[in-house]
Amino acid sequence: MAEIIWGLATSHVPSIGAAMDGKKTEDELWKPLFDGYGPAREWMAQHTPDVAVVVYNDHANALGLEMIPTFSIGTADHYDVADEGYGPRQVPDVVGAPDLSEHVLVNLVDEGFDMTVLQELDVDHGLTVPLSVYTPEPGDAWPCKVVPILVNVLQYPQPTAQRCLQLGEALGRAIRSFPKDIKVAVFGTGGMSHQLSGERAGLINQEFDRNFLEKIETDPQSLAEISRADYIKEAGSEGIEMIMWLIMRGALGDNIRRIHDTYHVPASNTAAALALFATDAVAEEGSEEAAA
Amino acid sequence: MAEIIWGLATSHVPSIGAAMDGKKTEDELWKPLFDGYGPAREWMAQHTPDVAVVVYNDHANALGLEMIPTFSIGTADHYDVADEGYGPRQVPDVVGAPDLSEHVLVNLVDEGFDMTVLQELDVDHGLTVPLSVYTPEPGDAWPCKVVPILVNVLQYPQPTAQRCLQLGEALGRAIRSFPKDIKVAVFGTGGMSHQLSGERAGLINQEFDRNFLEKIETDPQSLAEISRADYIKEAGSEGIEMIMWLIMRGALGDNIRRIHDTYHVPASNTAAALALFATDAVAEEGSEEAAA
Amino acid sequence: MSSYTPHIEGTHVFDTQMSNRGRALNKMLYSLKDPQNREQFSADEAAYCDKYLLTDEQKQAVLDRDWKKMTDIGASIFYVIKLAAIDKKSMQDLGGVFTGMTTEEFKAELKAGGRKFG
Amino acid sequence: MSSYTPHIEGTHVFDTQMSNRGRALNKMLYSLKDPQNREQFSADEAAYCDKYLLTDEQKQAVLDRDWKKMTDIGASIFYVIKLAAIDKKSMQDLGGVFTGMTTEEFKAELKAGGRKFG
Ligand SMILES: [Fe+3]
Ligand SMILES: [Fe+3]
Repeated sequence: MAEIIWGLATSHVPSIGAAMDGKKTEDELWKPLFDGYGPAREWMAQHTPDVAVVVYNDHANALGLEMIPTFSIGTADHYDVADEGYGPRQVPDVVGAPDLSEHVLVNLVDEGFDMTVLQELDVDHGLTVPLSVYTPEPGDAWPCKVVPILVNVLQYPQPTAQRCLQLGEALGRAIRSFPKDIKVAVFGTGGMSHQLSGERAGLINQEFDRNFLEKIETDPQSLAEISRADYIKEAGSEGIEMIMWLIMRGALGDNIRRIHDTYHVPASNTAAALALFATDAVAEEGSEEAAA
Repeated sequence: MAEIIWGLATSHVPSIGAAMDGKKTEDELWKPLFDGYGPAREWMAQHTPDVAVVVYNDHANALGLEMIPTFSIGTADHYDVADEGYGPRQVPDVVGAPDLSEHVLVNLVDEGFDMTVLQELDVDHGLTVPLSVYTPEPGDAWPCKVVPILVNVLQYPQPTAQRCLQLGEALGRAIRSFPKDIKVAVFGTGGMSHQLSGERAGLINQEFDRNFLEKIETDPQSLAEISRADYIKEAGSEGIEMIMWLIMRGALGDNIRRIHDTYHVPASNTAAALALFATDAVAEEGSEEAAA
Repeated sequence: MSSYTPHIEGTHVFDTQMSNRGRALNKMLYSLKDPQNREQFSADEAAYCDKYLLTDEQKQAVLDRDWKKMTDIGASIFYVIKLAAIDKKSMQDLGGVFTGMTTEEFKAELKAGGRKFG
Repeated sequence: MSSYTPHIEGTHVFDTQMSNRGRALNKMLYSLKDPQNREQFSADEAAYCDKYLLTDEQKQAVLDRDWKKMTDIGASIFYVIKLAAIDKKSMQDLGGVFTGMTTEEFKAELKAGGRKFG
């Protein structure tokens, strides 16, 4: 059976990708953020998944406003990198895992999640930046296949935070029941606090972010109880993206441990963070399991 | 507050529309079906809703296969009639009820239904034929506004029948909490048994249909427990459309009464039926309430 | 327990795998809802199929009007109907093809109460 | 109790009503993800807006690069960004416009830990 080995929560700001693509990661503005990624990247490089399930949102690059799904899942074997207005990012195209996609889809629909099925999808920075956070130098190909899961965070009403956590729990059950011995990582992307337009543009709420960063490990239910209005009020109109971390968190299960985290202000107009959690499928270093 | 006054279950076969558009309703082949509609049409003409919530599926006229939502809802103020390959049906365009759409959408998402929002939608025979069944001669305009709710019945996995019934129950709660004094009718469309392709093409299962026609009033839960595989096996690969009746049924509530029904074979390649139910918001004729 | 696509003798159950397989074909068929596309298609069917990147197998099935083949290789029946409309073929004509009957025989079976199985 | 769109001072909450209102405008902005469309737009902005059936108000806001106006009348910020990209304007440039600061002032506030409210 498949197992989930780790979960990565990470911002997906386009400028993080641009900084890597433009070799600016040693610049004064960016160095603290990328230095903060170091320990997580090292650990992940030791624990490589076969498939990454990446929970993200599209930013007007693949889905128009004619049709806005609450939750959708890609079932294709290949996803092109989107042109976001400047030409596509120069990163490898994304290889899908249609067998796992189908398995997850059927299980989620059976459990009463009303998924939208995407047979075609151009993936934007919401998905490729987190892959770059995991693997800064992919060469010709990303090191794993990808199942994209998309969430409506752009148009009110977004799914409730509670529903996101529930989707994550069902996603965890679905992945673990996949009848192939593969290792899966789950990415929850977006956040942290930020607001792009309006008079409150530039909003950062470090207190809210720090609490979220802690509770995402220890008490996700408390975050699931925050209303949409409060996410928007406290974390900004785009900070509500953080509800996507709850899907990742739900999938990991109860027994997780924090490998590393980092928090940085600002990345472009947003607070940026990373938090990496190992599941109990991965033995603790130096533990008996690890020695076995 | 809004109230739901009746629910109409009806087949939406294109040829029923074509028979009306082509003035063939008195032909030997069609007369029994249209005669069967008579008493229901008379009753509905006495009980006219302000808005019809029409649960149906698109048939490759508005939604491509790139993106298949399980459940979607139109939020527009206007829906054009689709060109299904022969030019659009010569019937009025459909006027939306965006205020009710938004109210229903927010309530359903709050309750954990993962709706897809359609800001634009060309409506096909799945929606316009049921409107014609209700109002054969609309003149320049349909007699009510419309909120379209679309269901994926074309691509496996369809929502489970149980989930459809649950959606209907939530839909009923949502409509009844709408803070305007309007009357609403709910249409459940599609069916009955039929299969269009494969060696079993032409399948009709009258026993299954008759049981469904009875239980949709008296025991919808028994129909909600039928698996997708059994719907397809018993009612045909397209007969699974009947799960959409359960959404209508769920919305009506517990206390309903059957005004009329009719069953006819064949309409094109399908068994066709109509069943009309009044809710307890409509007084029984001759009852004290009616006299009040 | 998940419920993967059921296999039911004599029945197509269109699922994500079929949808992936029939992608270009369904996309071409879907385009025929536009009257201008219908004209373009009729003017040069092969060129139209090429424009939509149909595989040789898909293209041949379209040019041959091999209705059964189309549904076997991933076309959704609701997409196939758009091509039948261009040929002025009815659903009963297709039903005859799928079941190895003439249209009249197929219609007669429907009129007699439909075809029974199981 | 349903949770209709919250009203939060200084914040756009993009909802179905805004989406309906900004429909033509967002559709035009979305089209700019295609490089050929970007060229066409730049060659004749007004004609391009007309092709997408923009209202006079929407068109004027685009031609004037009135970023605040666009977001006030139903453009989603993620759609507006596509136009900013053509002008080589950064998110910080827009942030400055929205808050009545220069880009440098806006950047400085972010660098100092972001803007605080409530
Ligand atoms: Fe984002
Ligand atoms: Fe149908």
